[in-house]
This record gives sequence, structure tokens and C-alpha cells, in this order.
Amino acid sequence: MARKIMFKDAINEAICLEMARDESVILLGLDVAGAAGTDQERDAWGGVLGVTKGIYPKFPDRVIDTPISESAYIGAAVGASACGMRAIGELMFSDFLGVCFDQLYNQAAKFRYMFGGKAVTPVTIRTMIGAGFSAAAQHSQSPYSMFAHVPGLKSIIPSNPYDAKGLLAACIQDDDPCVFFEHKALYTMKGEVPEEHYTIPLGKANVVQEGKDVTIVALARMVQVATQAAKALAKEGIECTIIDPRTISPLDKDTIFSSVEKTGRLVVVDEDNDRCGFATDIVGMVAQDLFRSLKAAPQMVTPPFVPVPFAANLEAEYIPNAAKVQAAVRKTLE
Amino acid sequence: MARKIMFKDAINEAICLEMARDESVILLGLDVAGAAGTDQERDAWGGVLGVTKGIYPKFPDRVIDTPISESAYIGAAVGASACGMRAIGELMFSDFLGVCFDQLYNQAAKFRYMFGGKAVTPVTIRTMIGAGFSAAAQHSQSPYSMFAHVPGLKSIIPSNPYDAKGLLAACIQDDDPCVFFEHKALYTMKGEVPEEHYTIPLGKANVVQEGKDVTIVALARMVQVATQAAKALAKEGIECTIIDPRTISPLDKDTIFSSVEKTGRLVVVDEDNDRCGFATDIVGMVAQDLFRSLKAAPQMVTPPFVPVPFAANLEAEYIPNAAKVQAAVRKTLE
Amino acid sequence: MKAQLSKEDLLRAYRKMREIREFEDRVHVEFAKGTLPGFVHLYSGEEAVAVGVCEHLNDLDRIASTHRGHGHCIAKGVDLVGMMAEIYGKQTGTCGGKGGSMHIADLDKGMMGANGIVGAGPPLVAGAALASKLRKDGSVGVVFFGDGASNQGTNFESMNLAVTLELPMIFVLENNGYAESTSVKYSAKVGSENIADRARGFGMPAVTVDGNDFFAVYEAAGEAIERARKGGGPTFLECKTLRYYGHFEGDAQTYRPKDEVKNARANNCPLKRFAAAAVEAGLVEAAELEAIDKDVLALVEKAVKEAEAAPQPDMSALLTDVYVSY
Amino acid sequence: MKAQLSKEDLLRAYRKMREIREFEDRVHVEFAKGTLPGFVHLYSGEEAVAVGVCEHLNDLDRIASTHRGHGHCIAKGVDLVGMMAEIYGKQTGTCGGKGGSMHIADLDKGMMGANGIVGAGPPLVAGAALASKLRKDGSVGVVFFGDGASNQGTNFESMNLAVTLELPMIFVLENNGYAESTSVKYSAKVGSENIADRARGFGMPAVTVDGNDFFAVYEAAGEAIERARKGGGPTFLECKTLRYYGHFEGDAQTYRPKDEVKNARANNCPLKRFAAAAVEAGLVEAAELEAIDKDVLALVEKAVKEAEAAPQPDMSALLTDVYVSY
Ligand SMILES: Cc1ncc(C[n+]2csc(CCOP(=O)(O)OP(=O)(O)O)c2C)c(N)n1
Ligand SMILES: Cc1ncc(C[n+]2csc(CCOP(=O)(O)OP(=O)(O)O)c2C)c(N)n1
Ligand SMILES: [Mg+2]
Ligand SMILES: [Mg+2]
Repeated sequence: MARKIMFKDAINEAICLEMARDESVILLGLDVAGAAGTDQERDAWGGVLGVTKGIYPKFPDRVIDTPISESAYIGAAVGASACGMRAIGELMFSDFLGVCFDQLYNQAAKFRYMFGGKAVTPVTIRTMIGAGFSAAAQHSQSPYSMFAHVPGLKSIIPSNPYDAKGLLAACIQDDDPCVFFEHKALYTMKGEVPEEHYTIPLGKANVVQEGKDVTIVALARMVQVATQAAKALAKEGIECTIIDPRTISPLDKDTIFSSVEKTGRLVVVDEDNDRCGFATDIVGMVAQDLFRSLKAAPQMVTPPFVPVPFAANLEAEYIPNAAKVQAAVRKTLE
Repeated sequence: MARKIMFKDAINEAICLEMARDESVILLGLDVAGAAGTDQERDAWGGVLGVTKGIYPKFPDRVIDTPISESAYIGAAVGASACGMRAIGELMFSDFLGVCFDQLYNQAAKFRYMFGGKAVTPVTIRTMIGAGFSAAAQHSQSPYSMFAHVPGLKSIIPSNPYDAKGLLAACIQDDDPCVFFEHKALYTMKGEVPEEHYTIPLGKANVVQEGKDVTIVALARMVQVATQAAKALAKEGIECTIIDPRTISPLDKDTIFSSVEKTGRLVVVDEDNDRCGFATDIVGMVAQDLFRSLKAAPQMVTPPFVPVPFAANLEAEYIPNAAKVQAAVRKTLE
Repeated sequence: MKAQLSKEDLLRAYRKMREIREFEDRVHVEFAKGTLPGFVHLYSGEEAVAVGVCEHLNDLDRIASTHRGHGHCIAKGVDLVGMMAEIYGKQTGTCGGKGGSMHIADLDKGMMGANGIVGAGPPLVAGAALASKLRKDGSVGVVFFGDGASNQGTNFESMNLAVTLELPMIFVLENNGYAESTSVKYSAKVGSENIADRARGFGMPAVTVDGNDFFAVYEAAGEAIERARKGGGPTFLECKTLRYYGHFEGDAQTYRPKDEVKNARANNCPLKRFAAAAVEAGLVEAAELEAIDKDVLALVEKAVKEAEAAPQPDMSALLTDVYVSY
Repeated sequence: MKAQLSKEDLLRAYRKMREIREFEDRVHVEFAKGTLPGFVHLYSGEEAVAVGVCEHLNDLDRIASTHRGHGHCIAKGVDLVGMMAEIYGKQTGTCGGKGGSMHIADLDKGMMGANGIVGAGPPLVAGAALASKLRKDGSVGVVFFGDGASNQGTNFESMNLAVTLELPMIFVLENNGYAESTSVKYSAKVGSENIADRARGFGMPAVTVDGNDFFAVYEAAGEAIERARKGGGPTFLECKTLRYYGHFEGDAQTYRPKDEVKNARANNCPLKRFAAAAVEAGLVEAAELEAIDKDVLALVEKAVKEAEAAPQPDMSALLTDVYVSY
């Protein structure tokens, strides 16, 4: 498997493969093709950053540009999926959740339960997360914790091209509502990705590396930050396990727990703040369930409790970096 | 201070007093007066459960019924507040956050930061929470953790009439966006409430009772559940401290921490599930910052990770009760 | 009164309307006893809308409903006995007792759910209609919503989306004059008496009919549904009607003119009007309708008895049905 | 060309338009060098809309803007030098470098902010207009939004709210034909060429004007604003225009006809049209306009130089300005 492709192309490939395999897969969103209603050639955009470019020419009936009406088209993706389709709705930036959240929060997530198990809503929402682009407070957030909090939704957060392809395929095939978070800084990341179709099970963490001293849990771009930190620490003789949960709901508690049982030390790195966020979530459940295994206070490396700033220097300081992770790891070893 | 009034009347009183004190206070929402556009007398509803009844006759220009357009009128409350008013927007049930969340999440919460400190947005959103009324999955939730996660918002959750009046007054006078969560099961709770105007500072916990063995943290209706549990435990000689944070953002860490430092044991009781919720939030920060003080694994007593069920027996089982709190407390003492 | 309605059609339509009326009147009585939990919004008085529309639909066609959903469920063919048990929160309910009055759904019948969120239906039905369109099976999507809901952004967005994508979708506005205690004259000052005017601005055909006249609704709905099935895109259908009870059970209704409901029940009842017209035209006999009335009375009685006797859900049901797999 | 515009008025309006054009053209150039961060959406080509409207406004009047906000800011009187520094993310920026291009605001000038959320402005301005109404100070609220944004539920809801509450509010639709790469012909098939028709259905006066004709915008806006100030409620004003650059800097724009912008720049430029009309009518002299052009060029040059030279925000700024008190 020597072929290396970019994260965004892995996503594109997953969509194409699923659309080819299954006629009920459709893609809805803003400019997911582009040039609708003009006299020029369609597929002019392929989404705001070109991730879906080239899909429209292959499946013109099933790649559907919509007006800027997120409630309507995300809701339509949900509704179509409750009626036998497998719709992929693209919410351009996850920061926009507030304009359409009800269709996920109270509709897609709850149909099955409210309807006594009779509903199946295999909708997938693709959406961007992440800071680092001077995109400021409304285009840089990573609000997956709000989705993970909602029973009935699944939340998927890939950290590399291989996982992106396999997890997205799994989401599309999955019979539950899935929200797939794509970190915009990873789009150009290259990695080995098989050409053929494959899936990665939802709810199975990836152990990025094993080390006996400390367990680091990180998602998306923070996996790179953790890896960088671990490399530096290795030079000092500190061996880290890095766990990328890949999906935070369902969460692979077993993998995290069995690592913490071995290392007795936990650091969670997250790009979102810790108040009712992913970092406290992991630390909280470990503290409750594995208290006796912990040798030191678990540590969180997260941004401060502020909106994402625009200025480059402030934003760089906002995002957790390897130095901060190293410090947190050392603290668990004091 | 012998006068006893109901929680809902305390809220009504706080609004009236603030409207009388300050001309810029206005109230916006669905049927907050009622009978708009009919030939009958206004003030026909006073909100869906009558909480604001009687305010319209006193301040007819400033009690404003709106069409069912939460984004527009909650956003208008935000916009008016950014222009010198102190608007109180009523979001009938907090479950409806998904139809208007952007106006709080990306607008009210971020103005001040994005605009370099120049904006002041003293908006207050009043909204109902809580299960126990067979109101099912879309009218029984307690999603304050999603608001507490957002830098720029304050989240206030009173547990008794006295606090409700003082905290709501504080919210209305506060210069930041506040979300005030009213548990519907508390509306008829009676308690001593002074007639005069007073405020309770945001960010100051209430120590409901002190006991040396275990610290219980609980909000809203769960304070009663905790108290009931503590009473039963007292008979066994187990002494509990009960802390009601009252506001979860800002959070009075000091009060919680200093209690846990004394007791070494922590139980968090919450009516919302624990995934990225309030319970993990408290347990997570205590585990990180007070690890050495903890004598036992902190415990969370929360509903299962499911939507709120309709059937009475299921709903009763869903909501944390005193027996479960007692069991959790005992677990910390094993 | 349209020629295309056979006697069988007429009797079926009448039966549906009677089922709704009887069901709701009975729920009203039972609620007053304090035996029913939760928020309950009754549909009595609006029967001609649900039935006038749904009589054109089959199980492949989808509808989405509102907080006031019982009528739509019955009209779309959801089993009334299961519905009653659901409202009682029992294991034998349509949703196993986990949804309740505001969340009754039956996807096999094309009923996508009552809904506790005002304005949630239109996007969902846009999706259903999109599925219909892509499958090319001639099915349609119908969304019911109130005058209050007509002001929700989701509704406007969905109208535009339906026009953009030329969806086989019908927007059925049940304009009963009130959203809770608020008059439509306040909440939707469209400059005319008809909210349909607003829809026309979105570029779709829009009509306003007397929603208490089954035949008017039936005819207008038939035209719209026919057009949608043939690829002619969405239609907006405003039906003017009135609810006979409060917004929900427990509403003191001081916002209504004193005799509004009494007069409507006497002079403008959709069932009475149907019966009078059909009997007068010699299409059905009064005795046939009375027989239906008796039948339905017994059916609803049975529903209540079974609901009362049914067990609560098993405690294990608390944790199931959240995900297909997790 | 209206009598009420004095020479001074004309020159001020022209200066504003020139400031916008020069500012945007320069940002375009600087962005291409790779020195500017983030997403940047330029307003060149649409100057007559912002200026034609804002020339009627004072600091008590409020506007809310969009992702394409520089033009509205300049027209409303926000300091251009501070704006440039903001776009560079510098401490001297209007928002201290914490907001950037998409979040420039200056509340003292009645500018409630550019906005990264399409459709966020209308509710906010409804609130501003409500404040105006309650204060009875004769001020108004104006919201600018695009053809794409016109499909957002918030916009429709706010139109209805403005009608319901009779708010002193003006909805200014900048119909530039595109939302990103999507044609308005696709996204808003209102059945006519004019989205204003949709607003009329909400019960408010609605007009469509040539948005590249300053005088047409000025006149229509004046009438609407006058009516709002006098308690006559909201108006919808559709201005047809064109953006000269891509949706954002970096857009390849393959969705546009080859010569669309070239032709527009040559034959339909709002500044050229203004100049030609005003000079021809003998109201201003060409030399006066040229002097303004030179002035503005220098001003923008100064803005860039100062922005480049300004320091980044102090690191402490990361943590401040989240709350007034916490
Ligand atoms: C998003 C949301 N806002 C408000 C409510 C509360 N609510 C339930 S029904 C209703 C009135 C609906 O009026 P209308 O649409 O006219 O329907 P009707 O009750 O007359 O059938 C309101 C405000 C809700 N359930 N959801
Ligand atoms: C809620 C939301 N949806 C989508 C976007 C992405 N977006 C930014 S601008 C834009 C197009 C807006 O088009 P239009 O309103 O016509 O304004 P124009 O860019 O033409 O000035 C889109 C889709 C956004 N920022 N916010
Ligand atoms: Mg109604
Ligand atoms: Mg546009």
C-alpha cells in the first residue's frame, strides 16, 4: 500500500466509493458541486475548499447544491435518511451548528428512541473543525463535545488520511446519525491510503504508539502535537502511549482504560476548551472508574476559555502545542 | 423574612423589580403576555406556565409577544442589548436551543472578544429545563453544559425561590450575556423570599449544608435529591457537605475545592448525562487539580446516555434519585 | 362535492374524521380525570384538513406532523388503539410508550412523526420529498403546520428549498387562528387575510380554502398532490379552521371570544357539514353515518380500555433503541 | 439625481465610494502577496449600495453587515486606517486584531459588526430597531445581506418580526447574482427576477433598484429610512449589483461568464457612473473628483504602511475581553 494521498482526497474517495456502491447515497450542501444556475460548467467549487470536487460529474443526480438554508437542507438530509436514503449533509463549518442544530439534536438523534426503535436514520453530516488559519472566532471552533453529549448521535474525528477514508465509509454505511468532523489543517496531510474500499469500525481507538510511562489521549490535529511531544520526551527517556480515540461517541473506553491501567498516568490534549469538553470527559471518567490505577493527577492540555482570536500570534498561543504537552507529561511524573 | 412565595413568583418579582428600576429592561418571548392580536384582554397567558403573568399590565410597552421565530426574537434580544437595552429573552424550553443557538453561540457570546472589548451585551435568556413531567424527549432536557462550554456566556441554575429572585436580578443587571435555567419542577416550590430588591453574585456557590465526610455537588432539583440522600445518610452517621454552585459558568471552584480538600470525597449529582456534561466537568477538574486530596474515586450520579423517555416509570428511573446518591456516597467511603 | 369520490370513499373519509373526533374528545375527557400524563394538544375541529389531504395518500407518501398530531396520525392510517396506549405511556403503544402524544410516528405508514419542535417538520418532509424525487416512485411528501409555525425560519427555508429542487411536496397550513394565545392577525400580518400570499412570493402555487369543508380541502389537495406526483413541484395549501379545545389540555382560553367554539361546533363543524352535504346530495344515507359513529365509539372505548389495562414498558426499555449499533 | 444632494453631499458620497474601492483593491493586491491572513471577501463593485444607504444615517442609526463587510464599515464611518490594521491582525486594529476582516465592528459609529455567519444580521438589527422604537429617538436599523443570505431562515423570521412589531428597520438586499459559486437564479427562484417580491408577501413595502446607480439607491433608501423614522415600519430594498472579485480572495471564479467583470468595470461601474452623471449635470467638477481620488489613494497607502508597521497584539490580549466581569 504505497500510494500516498491527501486527507481531503481520501474523503472524496470514500464518498465516491460509497456512491458507486449504493444508489441511496446522496450528497447535499452549499456549493458541493458549484455553479448551479449559471451558464458555466458545474463542479466549479466542490465545496468551499474543493474536498468534493469531481464527484458531481460522476453522480450528477445525487450531488445536490442547496440554497444557504442549513436548517432546511441538513433537515432534508435527515428526513431523506429516515425515508430510505443515506444522505451526506455538508455543514460547511461546524461553527455553523447553531443555525441548524435542532434537526440533529432533537430530530435525527431522538427519532429511534422516541419512536420505540422503529426509526432508522443513517444520515452522515460532514463538517469542518479547527483553528490555525486566522479564520477567527466563527470559523475555527471544534465543538464536537456538544455533539458527543447528545445520545443518539455518533461523533467521528479522524486524524489522518487512512482513518478519514475508512471512518467516513463506515459512517455512510452506519445506520445511525453520524457527525464527521474534518480538521481543516489536515486536508493537505498526506498518508498511505489503499485504493480499494475499506471501513474502520466506529468506536475503536487507534493506538498510535505504545510507551510504558504515560497515556496521552488526543484527537485530530492534536495527534500530531502529541506525537511531536512524545518524540521530544523519548529523548529524555520518557515513553508515551498515544491513543487516538477516532470516535468520541461511541468511545473506546476499553483501550483508553487498559492503557491507563498500565501507565497510571494520563494527559488529554484537546483543541477545544475543557469546560464540559472532551478533555474533562476523559479525565472525569478515568477518575471515577480507574482512580486506584492513577499514580498522578491526570492533566489536560487545552486552549484557554476564550473565543478563537484572529491575530496570528494570539491564535498560535491559543492552540495547544508540543511544549505544553511535554510540560503536562512531566507534571504527571513529578 | 417570613414571607414564603413560589419559585415562579420569585422570578416574576425579580423581573418586575428590574423593569421598575431600569427602563431599558424589556421582556420578549412567546405569549409572555398573551392574547396579542385578539379582541380579548392581554396578559392571557404570562408564558406557557404563567410565570410572567401580571407583568404586561404593569409595563405594557416593554413586554413583547413575538411570533414563533426564536432565531429572530432571541437574536433581537441580543441585538437590542448590544444597543443599550437589557433585554430578557424567553426561550420557552431550553430543548429549543437548536432553533436559535447561533445568536447566543456565535453572536452574543463572542461580540466582546471579537470586537476587541468594545461591545457590551447585557442580554438575559430565561429558559426551562428538567424532566419529571412526562413531557418526553424534546421538552425535558437540561442542556446547560452546552452553554457552559461556550466562552462568553454565563450559565445560571437556581435551586430555590430565594436564589431564583436574587440570581435573576443579578443576571439582568449583569453586563454579560446570561442564560438563566429554570427547572419546571421547582416552579411551585415555596421558600422565604424578601420582598425588597436584592441580588446574589454570579459565581458564588451556596453551601447548602456542611458535613465532614463527603462533598456532594448538585444543581437545581438535584439539590433536593442530594439533601434527601444526605438526610438518610446522616442516620447512618455519614455527614455530607452539599454544594449548590448556582452558576456553572462562572463556577465557584474555590468553594468546591476547599470542601473536597476537607472531605477528600466527591459525588456529583446531575440531571443531565455525563458525556461532556456538568458531572464530568466537576470530576475532571477536581481530579486534575486536587488529585492528592482525594481519598476515593469521585462518583457521578447521572441519567443514562439516552433521550428522556415518556412513560412515567421509565422517566422516574431516568432521573437520579436519593437512593442512587446514597449508593454513590457509600462507594466513596468503601 | 366531487364526482371522483365513490360512496366507499365518502364513508371512509367520514369514518376517519369521526375517529379523530371521537379519539380527541375522549382524550379530553380522560385527561380531565387526571389519568393522562404530559402535554396533550387536541385536533378536534380540524378533522377535514388531515382527512381531506390524507385521503389522497398511500403508505409510500410521507407526512410530518406537529405537536397537535393525533389527527394526522389517524388520517394517515396509524392504528388508533396503539395511539391511545402510547398516550397512556404503555408498552403496547405505537412507540412502546417512549414517545407519548407529541412523538407518535409510524414510518411504515409514511407517518414521520408528531413533533414537539414547532417548525421541525418542513425540512424533514423536504428530505422525504427529495427521496421520492430521486426514487422516481411518484410518491409525495406532505407537511402539516400551524399558523404559528408558519413564522418559523425552517418553514420558509423549506419552501424555498422545495422550489429550488422542484420537490414533490405539499405545505399544508392549518390556520386555526391561534398559536397558543396569540392571534394570527398579530403573528403573521401578511397584508392580507391569507398567509398563502406569502408562499406565492416564494414562487410556488398557493391556495386558501375553507378548512372546515372536507370537499374543498380534498379538491385542492388532490390537485396539488397530482401536480407533485407528475413532477410539477411544490404547492402551498392554506386551510382555515378552528380548534375546539385549548392550545393544550389545561388552557383557560381567555383569549377567545366567548362563543367562538360553541358557534363553530353548531354551525361550522366539519363532520356535520360533511354529513349534511353528502346526505343531501343523496350520496350516502344518514343511517350509514350513524352506524359509523357507533362503530367508532366502540373502537375508541376499546382503545381506552386496552390502554388502561396494558402494562407499562419493561424497565429495560429505558436503555434500548438509542442506536441501531453502538 | 436629486435636488436634495448639495455639492458637499455629492463629494462626500463620492469620497466614501472611492475609499471603499481603493481600500478593497489594495487589500486584493496585498492578499495576493501572501501577507494577509484569513478569509477576505471584497466589496469592490458594490459601493453604491453601502454608500447610497449610509449617507442617510447618523451614528445613532445601526447597521449590521456580512462577511463582505469592509464597504459597510467605511460607509458607516469606521476609520479606514484602523480597519486595515485589523485586517492585518495588529494591535492598532479597530478590534485590537482579535476580530479580523470578518468581524470589524464599531458600536460608537452604529456599526454592529461584519459577521461570519450568513443570516446572523437580521435578528440583531431587529433588536437594534426595537431599541430605537422603544427609545423613540427616531433612529433606524439597517441590515445588509446578500442574495444567498436572503434564503436563510433568520432573514425571513426577521422580516416577519419587523412587520409584526412595526420596527424602524430597512432590509437592504445586495443582490450580486452569486452566493459563492451559486447563481441567484438557482437559489431564489421566486418566480420573477426580483427577490423583493418575496418580501412583499410578508406585508412590507419592497422595491428593487439598480444597485450600481448611487442615485437610485440613495433615493429609495431615503424614502424607506424616512418612513421608518416616522413610525411607518420596515421596508425591503433590493439592490442589484455585482462583485468585482471572487467570493473570497483565492476564488478561481470559473462559474462566471468570461467578460462579466470586465464589462461591468467598463460600463457599469458605480463610481464612473456617479462621476459621469454628477459632472455632466454640472454639480461637481471632474477635477474635484480627481483630487478626492488622490487623497484617498494616499490615505489607503498610509493605512497599509501603518498596518504593516503596527505591533501584533500583546500576548495578554488572548485572555481579555471575554466578559465584562467573571
Ligand atoms: C421551536 C418551538 N417553539 C415554541 C414551541 C411551543 N409551542 C408549541 S405549540 C405552539 C403554538 C403553535 O401554534 P400553531 O403553529 O398555530 O399550531 P396550533 O397549536 O394552532 O395547531 C408553541 C408556541 C415549540 N414547541 N417549539
Ligand atoms: C450560516 C452560514 N452558512 C454558510 C456560510 C458560508 N458562506 C459565507 S459567504 C456565503 C455566500 C453568501 O452569499 P451572499 O449572501 O449572496 O453574499 P455575497 O457573498 O454575494 O456578498 C456562504 C455560503 C456562512 N458563513 N454561514
Ligand atoms: Mg394555530
Ligand atoms: Mg451574493
